[in-house]
Amino acid sequence: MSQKNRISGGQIDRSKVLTFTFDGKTYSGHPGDTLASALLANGVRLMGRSFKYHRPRGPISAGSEEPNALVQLRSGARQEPNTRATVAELFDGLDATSQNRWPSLAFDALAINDRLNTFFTAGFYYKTFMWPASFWEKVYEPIIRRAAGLGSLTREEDPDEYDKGFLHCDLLVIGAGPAGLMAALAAGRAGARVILADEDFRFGGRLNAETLSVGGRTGAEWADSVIAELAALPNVRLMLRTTVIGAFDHGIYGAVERVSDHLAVPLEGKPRQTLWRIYSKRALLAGGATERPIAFENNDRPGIMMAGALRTYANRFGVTVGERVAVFTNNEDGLQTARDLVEKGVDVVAVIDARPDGPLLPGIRHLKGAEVVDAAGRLGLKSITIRQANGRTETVEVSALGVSGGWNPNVNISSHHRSKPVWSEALQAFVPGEGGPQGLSAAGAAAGQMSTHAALEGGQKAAIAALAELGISAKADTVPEAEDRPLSITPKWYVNAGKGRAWIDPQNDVTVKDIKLAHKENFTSVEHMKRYTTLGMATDQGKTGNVLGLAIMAGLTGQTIPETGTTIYRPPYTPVAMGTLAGRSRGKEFKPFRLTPSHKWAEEQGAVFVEVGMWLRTQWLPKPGEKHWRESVDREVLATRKSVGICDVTTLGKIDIQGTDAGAFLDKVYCNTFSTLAVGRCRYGLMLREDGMVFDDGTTARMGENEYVMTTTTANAVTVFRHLEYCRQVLWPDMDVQLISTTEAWAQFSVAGPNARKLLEKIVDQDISDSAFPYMAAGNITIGGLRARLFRISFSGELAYEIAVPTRYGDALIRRLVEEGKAFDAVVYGTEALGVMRVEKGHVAGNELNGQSTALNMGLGKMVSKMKDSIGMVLSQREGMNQPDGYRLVGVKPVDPAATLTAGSHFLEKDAKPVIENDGGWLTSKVYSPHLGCDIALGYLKAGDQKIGRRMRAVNLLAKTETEVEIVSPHFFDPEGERLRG
Amino acid sequence: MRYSGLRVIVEALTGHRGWKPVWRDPAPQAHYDYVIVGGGGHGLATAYYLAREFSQSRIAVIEKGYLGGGNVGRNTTIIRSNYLLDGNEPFYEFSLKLWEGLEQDFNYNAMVSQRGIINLIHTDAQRDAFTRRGNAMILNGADAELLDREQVRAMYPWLNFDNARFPIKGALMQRRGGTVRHDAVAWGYARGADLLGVDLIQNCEVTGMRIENGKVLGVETTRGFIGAGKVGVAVAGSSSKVMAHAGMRLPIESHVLQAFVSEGLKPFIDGVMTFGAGHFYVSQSDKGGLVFGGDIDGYNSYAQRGNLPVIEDVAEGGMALMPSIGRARLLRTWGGIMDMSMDGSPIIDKTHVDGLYFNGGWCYGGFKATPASGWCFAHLLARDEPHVTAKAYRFDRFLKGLMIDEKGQGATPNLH
Amino acid sequence: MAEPLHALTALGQTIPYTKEIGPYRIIERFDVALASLATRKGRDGEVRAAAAKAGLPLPDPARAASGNPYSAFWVAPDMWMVEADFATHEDIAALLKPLFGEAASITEQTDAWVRFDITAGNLAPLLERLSNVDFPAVPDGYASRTVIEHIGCYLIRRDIGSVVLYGPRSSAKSLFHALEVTARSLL
Amino acid sequence: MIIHHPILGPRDAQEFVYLGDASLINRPDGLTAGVEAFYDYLYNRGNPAGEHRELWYHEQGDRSWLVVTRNTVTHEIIKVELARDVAKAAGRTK
Repeated sequence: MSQKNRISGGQIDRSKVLTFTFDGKTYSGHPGDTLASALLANGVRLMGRSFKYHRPRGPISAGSEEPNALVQLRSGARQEPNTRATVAELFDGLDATSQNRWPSLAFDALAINDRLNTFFTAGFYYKTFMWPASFWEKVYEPIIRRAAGLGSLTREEDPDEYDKGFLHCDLLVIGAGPAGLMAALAAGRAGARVILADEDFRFGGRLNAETLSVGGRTGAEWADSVIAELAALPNVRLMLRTTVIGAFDHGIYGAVERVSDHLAVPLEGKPRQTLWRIYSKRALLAGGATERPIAFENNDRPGIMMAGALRTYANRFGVTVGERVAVFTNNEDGLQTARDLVEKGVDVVAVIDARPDGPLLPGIRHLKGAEVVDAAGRLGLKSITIRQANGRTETVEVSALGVSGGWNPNVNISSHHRSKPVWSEALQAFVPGEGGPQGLSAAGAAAGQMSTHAALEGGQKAAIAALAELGISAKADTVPEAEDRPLSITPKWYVNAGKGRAWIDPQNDVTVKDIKLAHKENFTSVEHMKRYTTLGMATDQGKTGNVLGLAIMAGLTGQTIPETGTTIYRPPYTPVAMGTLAGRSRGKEFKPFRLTPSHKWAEEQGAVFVEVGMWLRTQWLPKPGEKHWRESVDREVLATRKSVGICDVTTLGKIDIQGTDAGAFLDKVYCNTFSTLAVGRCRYGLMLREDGMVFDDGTTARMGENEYVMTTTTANAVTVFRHLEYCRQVLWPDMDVQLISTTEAWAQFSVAGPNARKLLEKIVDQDISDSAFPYMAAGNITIGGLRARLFRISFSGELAYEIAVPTRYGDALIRRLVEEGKAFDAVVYGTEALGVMRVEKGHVAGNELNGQSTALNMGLGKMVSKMKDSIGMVLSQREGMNQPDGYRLVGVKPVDPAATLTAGSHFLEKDAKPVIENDGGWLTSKVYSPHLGCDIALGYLKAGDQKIGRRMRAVNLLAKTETEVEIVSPHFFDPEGERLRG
Repeated sequence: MRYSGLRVIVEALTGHRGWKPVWRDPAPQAHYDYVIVGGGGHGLATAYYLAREFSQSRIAVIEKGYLGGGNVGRNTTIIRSNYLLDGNEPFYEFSLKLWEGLEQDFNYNAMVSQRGIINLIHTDAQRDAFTRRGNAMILNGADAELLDREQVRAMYPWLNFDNARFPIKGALMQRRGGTVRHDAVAWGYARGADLLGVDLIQNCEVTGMRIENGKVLGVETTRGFIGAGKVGVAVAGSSSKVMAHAGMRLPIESHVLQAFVSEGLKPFIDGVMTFGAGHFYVSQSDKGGLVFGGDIDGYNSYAQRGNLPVIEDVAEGGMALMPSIGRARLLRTWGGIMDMSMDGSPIIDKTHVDGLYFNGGWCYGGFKATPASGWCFAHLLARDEPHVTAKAYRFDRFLKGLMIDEKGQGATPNLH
Repeated sequence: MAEPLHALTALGQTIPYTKEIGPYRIIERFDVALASLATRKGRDGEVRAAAAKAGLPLPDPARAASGNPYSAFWVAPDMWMVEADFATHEDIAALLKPLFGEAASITEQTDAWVRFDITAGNLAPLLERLSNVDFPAVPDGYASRTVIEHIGCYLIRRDIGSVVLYGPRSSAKSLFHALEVTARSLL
Repeated sequence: MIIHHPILGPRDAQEFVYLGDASLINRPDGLTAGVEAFYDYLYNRGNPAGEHRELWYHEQGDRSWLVVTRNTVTHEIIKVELARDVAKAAGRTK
């Protein structure tokens, strides 16, 4: 199809033709086009449907503020809903479809909503759909949900990569229009580190859309020359296609660089987009301004757009939106559109100027004090009805209308810290107010400097001032000459005519009537108006409509516009892809892996791994022929108890604690005593939080007079270390204690079972007989001369040791243990078998150390020494934590050995009803004990210590199952502990 | 005026001339029996139930800004009663039951939508904990189901089942959980209270409290002194500020919680989902926006805005769980100020000042608690004794060691 | 006495791994011994004297300094990480302790870390995507803890084209993966 | 946010872990103070809207605990000190 609306000029490369499709139809355009400009060039004005009434819509802008022309870009896994056609850079093979319509864009069944609009006023849904109650979920809501929404999301994984990064600068310049360019130039020439970011794919801002001259050249040419100079400066970073999305605390800005969106598919290895965290010492908002409409009946017809957009399409893209064009304005800027279009040979049939007086445009029908009262042409503008100053109305055939109600400075980012913008009577617009983000200033149109000259001058001034605060002196160069005409605006918000609807927020279909209804119902504060009518809640966040809406509300309440105020500006400035915010942290890379020293060996054995925090640990090691995990785990347990088993326990936290006060320090952080521990010995330690609840536990060894090695649970390794630093720096700053984590420095294996010593004797160089290395001994040893550590501690209840070597030797050590262990039928066991043995032994672990339990709950109350001050000692004595009928750790066995238990089941007395009043507590951990040949569990039972031997029910209401159980001591296995001393 | 489908039709056909203001804007009177400080969800609900359920009158709600301008209008709209501990679960279940009849009760469609909430399970320990919790819920008369991996897959096949860092192993589901149109809750209670004669006084900030001989006489405000028989404070987010006027230090810190909404999308997620291996929860509004959130920023703040790290953290959780949302766009972020209490649970109690009552410390639970919070606070104000479901929410539980610590984090508000 | 145990690198190899991606060269270092050295309370003078005698520099905060036989970088107030040649100083902690006696706390750290030496003409484009350190602006010899893809590391700038990264040994593969994909995205 | 570390200069607050009110420095002595004193110490907070002295831990940095004086309304940081120095000045020893 020919580009029938393509006219002369523009910054497009006519030497290349790009073909693309929209709703399956093929069109052509040129490099430099957006999807919108290319469609308009092809005579396509209808590009979307509105949210509520499904009204036919075309673009009203040529920028990121676009509320109407939203399309689904690309297809398959890359389908991208709600993409603004006005900023989507055209590429060859681009494939776009319209959205929120069925069956087609031209004929949309749900346009019935438009016919029924009188029922669908603001907030109507709050007043109905209430009867019968059950119908909301079943009937009303599903219909509403199906009708709502805009584009649709694919269910396929996004195939593109996203990246993140950090940048640092003295001055971040947001926006590369005249103000931004002058600012960057001044700062760049002064040698400051500058970042110049612009959301467009071409630097220059409005200069690309205007015919005006700067320094004797066209604006675009001047912009190119400045960019060329900046590009040559090593201290300046130019960031094209980069939107600054928000101002965060202390000069940190978020920016999204669209690295590959202008390509069909990202280049190999390249991200689609990059999220930059920019650390700036100073920042300058030079983001320009956004033109706003004047509301009149049916002002949403495709072909009606901002006057400035009409001009952008003509000047930058060489496109006229229609053959016969009119302009409706209340300010000087609208006239420029008429001039430029005439210059381009477009038939401008009328300029409807709301201002009663002032000079007339030569050679154009320029109607003063006139207004547009209606527009016709459902799928595309056909005609407008004009009411002249004398009241006479006439209908004029046009295919495009440019509307200018004035310009709103883009104050958003300057208000991201919730400072209020201030009203300018001269501009009839809000400009940045006081109390914005520290270090941020504004220049150019964003600051209300509306003429090109003012913007150029303002940008330079602002940069010089910002750098001066940093002690960098930038000098003022002569500002290139440029137009400096006043805006000359007469307020005009909406045309008060007949009964029809005049749109303020086109996407959400908020009309003047809705504002009036909100007022009638007393939703008059701006926030109430916004939330009740949904004004400004669309994907454009009210960039074009908000000020219009609150001005109209001000008119109704009799308040001034500044009294009425604005709603809050929130990040992001324009919507950001979720993938970009997530970067590379997705899939398996969501969080880093931590691998144990035996991981490589275990992988070779076909081990099953389990996530324990960031760690991957061996859960069990299936032997050939084992079909069910239980077979493997039972074997591992039995073999360990029968002879010897080996388990990688490296993940337990290890903290090296040294200093002359190390012992005294441990007495403070543990509720039991360590200063009395003999060198070469270890002891089980219980650590409380200051609120008296159990924080962590582990075995700590005294390796020397002033040297301890603490072990923590895997889960709390980091938080315990943090806590110890807190105690040593904040609570007892004079203690001579030094800390460092050695968790990763040592590969540590548990060797447990009757033959544990025999196995180790084949490996270690020293005598580790019971007399030389008794229960709870700890010390440095060697393995073939290699430094190593040995601890005689047991989690399994067996004669057991933990042996550690520098991590690089861990792989060799497990292989050595397995090799030498063959003589004893040694097994390597995983976390499941570990869990079975610790439950058999009645040791608490994660499920019992739940942060809600006291030492008393765990049956360890006696460990809390009252003879010394330790963290948590005092508050552990509160009455609520010492009730005789409080929870106590118990063991649980099914009365019928064949019956199964479920962790999380609750205790009920024999005939008690399943109601909370009868809740006795719950099963914390459950395992199958191959020794007792049945399920066993630990549990917290109210007054459990007084209920040993009692029969109760373990009830799992989720599965509607229950098991009769016997409450027993938590020490199922070798309660006297003979084995571990063996 | 009573709302109904018929009324909407009649008004539509007669040019919407008949609609009346949803609430009056009365000038404050010199004295009320009850002055409720805080025109948010909890304050408005309190006034509504005081008048409707406890037949009290001469009630005023005073609000420093506009009605519903606090957290009731800035949250992720989730309702549920899937709590673990005895102190909490009966209360939140009471609240859920009130939600279920709320719209018919106050004649306003707040779009209470029980589309179900699932908490995903990623480890065996998590399954054990959720089994304990699910049983506690049922024992308290709530509904709960434990789903296995395949049941979750059947609901949301496009979740990350195949390439997850932390595999989905199942979920705890509460079918009666869901979402509510948050603003409508404030407006519904406001309208209901107004119709019952409650004075709703906006732009009226409390600047002091008049207390003599240990009894509260009223509140000093930016619109003058307002006398009161009883003063009920329900200003979560600003609790410490207001109660300081009564010389109180609270077991509460103010923290910013951000929430997020995407651009409108055709139906994608039917129910509510929380990710158990990252800081992320999500649902989809009737307008089509994905509404999601994560953890608080973590530092004391009254700024009602957050920072980038949490936004990224939440997005990472979202992408890890739902790899297909990469091209959905985040439209808006906002920040609400939460009362983070020392055990993660709220306080509804008398104070040491006669006639001064406090409701706060809601942490993440404030929105879903709105009806029960209002009801229980009204009960306490009218009867001077706690409602049966709120009797654990006392100030002195910290002194006595009776904390209600769902997360087991201890006295670290930013971890609850 | 049993025969000695063989060693594995953090990436699970018997010999250290080197990867070249365009201009970027990532070298896993396996030949450096590490120990932490922390001064005991009030023993700062003794420690500095002993360090000087031992040829062990004690750089200022956020700095690394090389010496012979020992190099060091600052990690915390009154604490440094000491580097030495692994071949001659495998048992580095045992070698250092007699030099400092009770004046310092010394702990072996060699295998707590994986070390990658990364080189290229200019590393700024790579590092600005990985770390919030202002790499082009910090001086040579700058040493700092930094977070790379959720992994806490130590970064030492040799010069604009050369950096040393220490990361937790257990996450060596994840860290290497991050370096690899980022480097590839810059080709 | 950016925290100006007394030793390391400006650092992203992301590297830190937040604890809370710096009054946590003033821990009573467990052998002399009772439950009441510890209760008030651990649970009650000033929680001001304005200047707030608070404890931050440089976990992804040099492991220093800092006392940061920050405005909770504007997030402006007025002062940053090493917690150890503050604690010593407050008379804390061993």
